Amino acid sequence: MTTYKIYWATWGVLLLITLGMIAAGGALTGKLLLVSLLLAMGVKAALIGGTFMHLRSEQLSLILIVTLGLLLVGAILFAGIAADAVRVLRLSGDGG
Amino acid sequence: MAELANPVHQPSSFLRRYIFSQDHKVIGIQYLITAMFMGIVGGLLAMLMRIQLAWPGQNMPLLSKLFPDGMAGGVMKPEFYLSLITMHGTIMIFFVVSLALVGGFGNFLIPLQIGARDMAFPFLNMLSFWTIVPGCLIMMGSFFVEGGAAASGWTAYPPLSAVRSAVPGSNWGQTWWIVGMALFIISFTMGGLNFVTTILDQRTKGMSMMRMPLVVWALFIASVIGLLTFPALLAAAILLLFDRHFGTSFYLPSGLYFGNHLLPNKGGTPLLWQHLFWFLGHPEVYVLILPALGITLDLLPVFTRKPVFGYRMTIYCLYAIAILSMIVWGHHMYVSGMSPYVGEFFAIGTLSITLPSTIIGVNMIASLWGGSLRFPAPMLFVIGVIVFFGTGGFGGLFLGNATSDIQLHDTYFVVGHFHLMIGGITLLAAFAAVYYWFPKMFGRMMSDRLAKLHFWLTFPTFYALFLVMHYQGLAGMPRRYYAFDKYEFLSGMVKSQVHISLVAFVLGAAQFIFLFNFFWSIFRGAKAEPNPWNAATLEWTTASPPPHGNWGEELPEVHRWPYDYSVPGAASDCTPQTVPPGIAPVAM
Amino acid sequence: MENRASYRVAGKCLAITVWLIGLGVIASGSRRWLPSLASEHGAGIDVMIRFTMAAAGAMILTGHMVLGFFLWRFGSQNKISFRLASHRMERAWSVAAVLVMAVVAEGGVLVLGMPVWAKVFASAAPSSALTVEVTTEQFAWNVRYAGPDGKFGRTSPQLISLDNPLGVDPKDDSAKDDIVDLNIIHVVVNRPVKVRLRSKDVIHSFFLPNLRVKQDSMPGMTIDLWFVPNKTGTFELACAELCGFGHYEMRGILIVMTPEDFEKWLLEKKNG
Amino acid sequence: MEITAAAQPANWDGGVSPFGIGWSKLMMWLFIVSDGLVFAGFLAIYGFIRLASPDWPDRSRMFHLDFIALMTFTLISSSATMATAVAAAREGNRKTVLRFLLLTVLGGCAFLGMQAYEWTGLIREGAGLGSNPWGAPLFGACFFVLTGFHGSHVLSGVIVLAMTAVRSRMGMARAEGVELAGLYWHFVDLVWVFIFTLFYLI
Repeated sequence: MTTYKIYWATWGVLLLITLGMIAAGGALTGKLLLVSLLLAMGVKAALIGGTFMHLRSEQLSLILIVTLGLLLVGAILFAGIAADAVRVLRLSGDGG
Repeated sequence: MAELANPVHQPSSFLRRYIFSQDHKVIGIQYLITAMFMGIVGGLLAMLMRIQLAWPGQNMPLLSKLFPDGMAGGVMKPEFYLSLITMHGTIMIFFVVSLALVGGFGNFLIPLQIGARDMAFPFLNMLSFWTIVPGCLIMMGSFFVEGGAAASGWTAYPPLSAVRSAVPGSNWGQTWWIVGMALFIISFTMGGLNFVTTILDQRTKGMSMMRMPLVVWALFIASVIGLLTFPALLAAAILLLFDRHFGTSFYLPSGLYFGNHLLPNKGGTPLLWQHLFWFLGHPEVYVLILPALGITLDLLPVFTRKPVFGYRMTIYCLYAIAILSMIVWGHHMYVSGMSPYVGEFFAIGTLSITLPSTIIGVNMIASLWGGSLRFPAPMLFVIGVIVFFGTGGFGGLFLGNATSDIQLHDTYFVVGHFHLMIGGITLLAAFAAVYYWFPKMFGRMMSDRLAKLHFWLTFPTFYALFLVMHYQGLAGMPRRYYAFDKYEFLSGMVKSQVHISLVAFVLGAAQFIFLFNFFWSIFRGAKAEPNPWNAATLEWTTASPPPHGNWGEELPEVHRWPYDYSVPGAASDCTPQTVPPGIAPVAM
Repeated sequence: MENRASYRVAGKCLAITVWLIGLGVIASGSRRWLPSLASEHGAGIDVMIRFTMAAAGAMILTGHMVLGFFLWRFGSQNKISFRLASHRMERAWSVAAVLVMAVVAEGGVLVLGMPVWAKVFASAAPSSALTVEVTTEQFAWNVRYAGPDGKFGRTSPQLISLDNPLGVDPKDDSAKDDIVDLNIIHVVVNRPVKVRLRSKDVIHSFFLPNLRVKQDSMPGMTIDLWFVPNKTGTFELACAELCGFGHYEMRGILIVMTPEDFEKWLLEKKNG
Repeated sequence: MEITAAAQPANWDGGVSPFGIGWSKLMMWLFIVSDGLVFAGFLAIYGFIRLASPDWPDRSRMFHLDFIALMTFTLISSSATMATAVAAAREGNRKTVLRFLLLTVLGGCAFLGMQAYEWTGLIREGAGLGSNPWGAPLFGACFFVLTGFHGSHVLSGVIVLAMTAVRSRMGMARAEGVELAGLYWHFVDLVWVFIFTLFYLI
């Protein structure tokens, strides 16, 4: 069972973070809540990707392909359309 | 780590050898022939459109028999014309050019040019072909659905595509269109996965990345772009399907009034679809044009007997185009209500993509400098590609720049520009590739005389036809119009529609010369030896057509880059990649 | 494969064709294709298009001349006269090409394009503008003027009916003096026009070729655009975004009048 | 999404494969990037709709978050059992592999059950694809599309894991097959981390 300890340790940390995120929902508000939740989400994603999926023990080029491929393209897509979402809201209805 | 690979056993039954074959060469040829068939379908749709545009009100009794509901009473109905536009665009972009270049030559060439026995996952590769075939059937079948084929353009902007009563084609035809597109995306993803994994993982000994031919580089970058951007359209198409059938309103705002009743939808906006569609749309056109540029740059050294100009620069430009192509999609939406500040960002981004494209253009022309040029059929078409790139490319300057796009958006200028680029360059490069690799595919040569006739009937007509469209666009002629007799400001340009249609019929007829030449030469063409063009890349070191495992017992070992032509001190003016450095100095 | 004579002829034919294409593009490109100009900001757009035509024409011409020369000169060589460019030369040629294109393309955008784009799209209409609300529907342009009180009546989609195409709320008092018209827009010469573009069903596009104006009307949004017509006369209004089977016949008219005629027309319309 | 582990032997003899892993694992990672980007597309759409709608219901009041936490807990635990199964497969003791594979399948089914329970609860409250009683018109559509597509991936993951379990029971599954199924399952859990945070909490 010793070799599996790393997975169950990660499992424990993930649960703590999840409970922390829900608790944060009540305690913090506004921008601080948003940032802390995003950070916690990033840590959980890194944990799952790193230890469970053994991404940590892969070559750097593969890590870059996976992380950049997913995060960068998703971020570009959202950044490109976010400005228009606000504009649609502002100009909806009789607006102008 | 890899024991000497014994050649995979040859499947015996006819079914597994030709129909459900897992051999990348057979799959490549299957893709190519499917692309040719769909090319005929797409071309006929274009001919119908040209007939309508040249003689709008004319009564065509013959055609009304062929299309009873679309052309009832001999005169084409506007909604049938819109179905023709939509399906001509969709079929040509996704089911002809993508199939011929990425599917056909990608499958046939990649393992042969990097020294692999087959694709990494042959079963998935076969599955990708057999996913596209139902896609083609569904696209063609959508003409016979109630209301006709989809009629909201190949861009399928909602609410025209989302509201079932907006145009007859959006009743059922649009759903079939979405299903056909979803099948295409799944097939392209399966193919793309195979290409990228094979290129990264299955190269033979000595074939480093910087020794790969430019065709393989272009297909690699095109597959990467496709893998990264197609999912956005898959998500958007699924939501369009939900909007059309399950009552959601992702793209439908409140207050839509159709056929004098108010739709209950609330909350969405069509701008969301435009963003997601064009996030794929623009990279998709690079997925189509990069393999064509790769083929051109790979064929130039063979017919000039000298290395390509700027091998490294071209590879850096392919990377630059791949990255830039994902941040420029907004130039399709300058006047669509998108925020003008975002428009400025996209204008600057779009015109920065002209820089790597210019470098590739200069490399193509400079590769001719000082060479000893020969002009068999493939070289004619390669020169055609350079001319199209040299003219069509500059259309992008007008449309990428937001200010001039105000006047030229959605006019025939756009139609002329993209036909020269992803229509012309891909078509000529595909013809060059077929004439060049036909001996490797079937072991016979295609007739050079027919090829010359085909070239001199295709190149000038295609060029003249779509150059005139640029001027129609400058005159303000809007796109996707069923007829032009309603506007005075266009009265001067109506005559040009007739000229264009006549030229288009010549162009259409010329393609049957190619088809005859292709199928006739499979059985009757002159026997070809393994290396008819005396080229240096790996596929010419094996028999033609290559055996099942591409090479016999021993995989070739690569010692030099693919363009060692006229190496000083070498015996012949072409030194294949497998020649060890001892015999002729490796000039890299 | 080695019939040298036919290659020499093919090389020369190709070279001539390429030269002819180059000259043909320049000759046909230099004619006047753009519709006659009738708006202030249109001049900026025309300058941008003409600059790009000239620059692209120059590059197309040089490209084709060089390509034709290479085909002519090296078509008949049976031994190569130049083999491998050094990396330095490759980089030099690439940098040269990039510099020329950067000046033409990016330079054109930043120097000529952006000021016009900022004025047309990114700036609000001047207060002296005549406000016209254009609501597009499948295959017609509903035009509405605010009338003397200067305010548009409230509209709601529920009230849309055959005789009330815009769904104007009758109880709203500022709606009483609104003037509604179909497919014809009356504006005053040299006075800014602010168009409030809306759509009832699908995406259309408000396209005035002579005034270099084009803006898609997005259902669910009210998009403002403004321009200054500087020539009197009637100009055609076309739809430039696929909107259904009537897309090709959605013709409207923009009548640019002198201020007096406009006042006369307004009076006639109000009590006519 | 049937992953055949017994694929063609890697005939790479060009020295070390660039990423030091076999082609099947490389292809699995590329598939994960491509499938992940479909979810990135959905989340970008969800973000667009959030920004474009004037108000957005307060999820902590309408969802009982402890139940959602239990769902997340189940999925993370099944991810941990999956990782153990993969490690056991690499060591070769088939009994542990089988036991943890079945535990993972159980976790997946439990997650799907809870998801179905939550869906029926919301549908009974009147939420549907076209409308929902909490204000923002597209809230229901976003919820059902996001969780529906994630659910479909969990279902396909459970099917793949069940087949891998059967194959390892019959001694046919190689360590690489279990590892690929594990990669897919962890990917499904990774997507849930994003959906859980972006949809339920922010």
